[in-house]
Amino acid sequence: MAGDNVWVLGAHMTKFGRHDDKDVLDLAAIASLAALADGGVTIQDMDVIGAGSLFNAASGIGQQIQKQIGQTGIPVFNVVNACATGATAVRAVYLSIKAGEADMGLAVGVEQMGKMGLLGMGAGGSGKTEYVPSGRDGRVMPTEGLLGTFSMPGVFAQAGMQYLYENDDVDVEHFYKISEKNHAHSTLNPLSQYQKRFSLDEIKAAPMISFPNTMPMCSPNTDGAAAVVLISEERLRSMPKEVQRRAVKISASVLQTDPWVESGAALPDVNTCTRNAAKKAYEIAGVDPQDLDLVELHDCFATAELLHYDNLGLCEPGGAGKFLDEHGPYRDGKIPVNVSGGLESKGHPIAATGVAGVYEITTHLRGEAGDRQIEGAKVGLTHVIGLGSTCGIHILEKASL
Amino acid sequence: MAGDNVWVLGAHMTKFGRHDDKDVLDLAAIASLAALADGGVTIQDMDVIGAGSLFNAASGIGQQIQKQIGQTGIPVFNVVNACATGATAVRAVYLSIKAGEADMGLAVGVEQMGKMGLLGMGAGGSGKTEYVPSGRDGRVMPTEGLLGTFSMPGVFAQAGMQYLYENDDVDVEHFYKISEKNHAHSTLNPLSQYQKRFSLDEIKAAPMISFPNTMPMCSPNTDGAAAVVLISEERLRSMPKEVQRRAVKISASVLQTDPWVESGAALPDVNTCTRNAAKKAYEIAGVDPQDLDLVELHDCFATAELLHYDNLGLCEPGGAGKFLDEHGPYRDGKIPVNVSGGLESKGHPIAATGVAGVYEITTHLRGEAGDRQIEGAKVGLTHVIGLGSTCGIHILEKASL
Amino acid sequence: MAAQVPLVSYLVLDGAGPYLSAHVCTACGARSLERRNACPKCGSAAGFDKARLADTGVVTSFTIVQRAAPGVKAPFISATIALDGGGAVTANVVDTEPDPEHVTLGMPVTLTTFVVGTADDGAEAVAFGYAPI
Amino acid sequence: MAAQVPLVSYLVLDGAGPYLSAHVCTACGARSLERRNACPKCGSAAGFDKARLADTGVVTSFTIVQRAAPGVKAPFISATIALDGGGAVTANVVDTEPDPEHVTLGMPVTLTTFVVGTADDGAEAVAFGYAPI
Ligand SMILES: [Zn+2]
Ligand SMILES: [Zn+2]
Repeated sequence: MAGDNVWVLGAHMTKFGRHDDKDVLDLAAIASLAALADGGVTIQDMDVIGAGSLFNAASGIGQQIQKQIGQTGIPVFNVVNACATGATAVRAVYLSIKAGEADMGLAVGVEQMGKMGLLGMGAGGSGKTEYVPSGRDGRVMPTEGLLGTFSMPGVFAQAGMQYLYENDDVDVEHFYKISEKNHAHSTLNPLSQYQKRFSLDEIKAAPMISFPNTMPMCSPNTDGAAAVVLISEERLRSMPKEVQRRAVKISASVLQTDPWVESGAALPDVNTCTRNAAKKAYEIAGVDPQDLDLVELHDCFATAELLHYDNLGLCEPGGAGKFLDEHGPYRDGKIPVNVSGGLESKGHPIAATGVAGVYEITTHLRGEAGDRQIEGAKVGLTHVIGLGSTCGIHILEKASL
Repeated sequence: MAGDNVWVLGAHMTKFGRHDDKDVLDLAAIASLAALADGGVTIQDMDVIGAGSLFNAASGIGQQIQKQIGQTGIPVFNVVNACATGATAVRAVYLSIKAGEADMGLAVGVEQMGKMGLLGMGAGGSGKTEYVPSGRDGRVMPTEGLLGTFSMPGVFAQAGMQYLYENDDVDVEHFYKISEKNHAHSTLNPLSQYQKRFSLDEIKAAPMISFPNTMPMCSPNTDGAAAVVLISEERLRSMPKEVQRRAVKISASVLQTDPWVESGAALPDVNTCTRNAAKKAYEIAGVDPQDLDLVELHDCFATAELLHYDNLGLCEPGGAGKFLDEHGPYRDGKIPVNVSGGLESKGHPIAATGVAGVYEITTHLRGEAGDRQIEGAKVGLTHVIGLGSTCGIHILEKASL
Repeated sequence: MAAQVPLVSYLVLDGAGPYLSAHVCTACGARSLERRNACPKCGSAAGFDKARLADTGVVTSFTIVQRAAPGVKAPFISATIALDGGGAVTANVVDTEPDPEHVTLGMPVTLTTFVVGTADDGAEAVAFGYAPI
Repeated sequence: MAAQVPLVSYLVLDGAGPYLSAHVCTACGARSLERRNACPKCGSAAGFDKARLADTGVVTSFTIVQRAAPGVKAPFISATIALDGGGAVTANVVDTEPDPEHVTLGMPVTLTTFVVGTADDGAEAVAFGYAPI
């Protein structure tokens, strides 16, 4: 591996939720300026920007942010990878440092979704009066609802049900428990969009979106931004001691797509890419899953979280239900998962999510997470999945230079 | 600088033009498969993909391409940087190799624009019956045409006219001459969308788009794709001799955005970022502009090309008109510019353009450019500009291992 | 009788149909329902044969969509079916109630077709789904 | 008389208007017409003062748009003006013919305003442009 280690120097996330009085650049600028200030640096110190905003994908969001926080002429990588966009922005900066082209860089993800409909539900459309095949499948009209669903709630519901099909000792009750856990966790996180506890009965009785996921089991539409400043180890050595002390080491930064599996075209495979990314990340970091003090994983829907206990090796193969029953992923359990409240409570501003995961782990490793602090946390992992599919994993460690 | 040198192993571009019988994935797959074959490798050899398609920016074009050419699970960076998107895709792969994370990677840019209107002309809109300020400038209705123009033909026309304002011995006749030159060059390039010579009088008499740019002085809407395979020097050493012989060295790969200038918000500054990127590229490569055997620069409009003679240091400061008058940028001149026909003739499928520039230079350095070959070419430069603004520059060299 | 067109091109209606037809990579045998430029499994661009997939299979995953996109009728059952003899497809489970008592993991199902619209020229669009056996 | 609203917020119509108003960085003095979160020149988030820009300047660049986007009236002259005393803005050159005989590089111009639309409530939207001096 060429180059230097890379560290997180500064980090910030806005409160996730509704920000009707702000535009997408306000959110990005607030997170960016605060992450710079948090690291004790300025935009003039940055050598590169990695930026993402899925719903502004074509717009050059990074250059727009420069015009709000300082237009210094540095390279900008605008990246897109569905729900892994934020993790990809972090990696663009990480790679620039690893390649020796940058000493420091800013990664920022932002989204404003407050007024949008349910996630991933494109308008169906109808009224076609002529049948002309189009696209790779030769469809003569939109197929959503006619040939099953490819909406996000549907796909992740099916992904969860597939786990039930393939494994024993796990049933839909486990999905409700996950949602109960994450909403309970959220009550300690002031940055979370919702900070409200739900009982198991309330979760089951809530409006059904796509069986088995009810409303509180789905991530809401969210406005928000998150930003991190990364720095090379060599450059970090020249920073003041009090800045060094709060820096957090990136022990692994991994991005993997989904390799071919026979059923992958029928149901997007979010498992294999996570397994491959996790394996690689653990190898690079020299970390075992059992070493992890906390995990922020991609619970865009409650059904998804269950899979990833297994995919990330937090439990025995097939043992995700047991891991949950034995209290493993609770904040006082063996490997606390989504102590932020998870995407179900915290919110899921698509491109901000991957950066916010790095923020959350960093904050715990610094011992600055307030009421939700996992005491003595030394190693954390953050995971995102974008359908298509891409998995991004970062392992962070509290370390000394 | 960390890491290894990076080389171009394989390259391909589709014919640019109209491809109504294909979809955007056909074009990308054709270019990608051919670039792999050109390098004597397969998708299984690739460690990373960098992909771009401005008009499919949110769609995860790289993962869609994987499903057409091989879904091997490798990281994908979908990137967006306006007309510099293709160069950014190349750089994402370049950085992955430099960082030691990849031995080989595929960069691909693709666009299908055949049925679209004039470049960068968003619908104006009207019919608002209530005046509510919105956006950063508090506009109460679309301002295009009321407060000048921010259309691409208009912006690049104004950028050219600014050069005339700031320099002596240059006038609008020079813009017509540039278009005449590039269309003449295009007659030798079978991959060019148009291969038709225009006289100066024909160019002047053509329909005016945005003074002084007439129709043949504007890049057309184009379908097309280009792909390159990059490889680390270490890995290249293990390749067969006949493959090594055709490989081309990337002596510099640079991306810069536009630093603040007072007039930058009024008229996007495409000059300073090009000057900064060129300076950095020449330094990294240890190359002087006078060493260049050919240049492919971003003549999205004829007015743009003139500026870049100066910005890229091909002429004395302020001497772009003189450089042209002295026959400098013609294919038999001192520094041939846009011997491919340039974007005015070759076409400008936005995200493909930056990759196609690398293809064009590579093809000349290999001595495989057929009728348009610049004999004995050893060093070439390719340049793109995306409004916003981002400049990407690659310097390539014929070299031995 | 009105002309019938398949909703998607891998549904074959003429001759021995209805059945699903897959593109099978001549190099490695991987099946794809959609058109591909090369093989997503092995990367070969050598080409594809066509193969008829089985009409029967089992439900390996499902959801019941209660809240759908505008213009999409809900509720409906979306399921992924592992076809006997290989291949997988996502489609609606039909001819049963859309509730978790009537659709279950591992349930055997068989191909069926139904009309989903009529064009101005009278052509009928035909979709496929799976019914419990 | 109908209420008037400026086309953009940096056009001031009330009081001593019409004139253009810039946000001036308190740290470095850089001028921006649009709202910014921090200074694009120096990065300071210390804040902005407001400053009135000069009404006069010179044309440093122009184009004559003959083929415009749907809904946009052509031809029109778009020009970038370097304002006396500093600041730059792009706007239409008005009160002259849209041809290269009537608009020239270095031409001195002065601010003018004109109505570009009327809302249902009778409010008039007022744009600015520059006329030859
Ligand atoms: Zn195959
Ligand atoms: Zn300032």
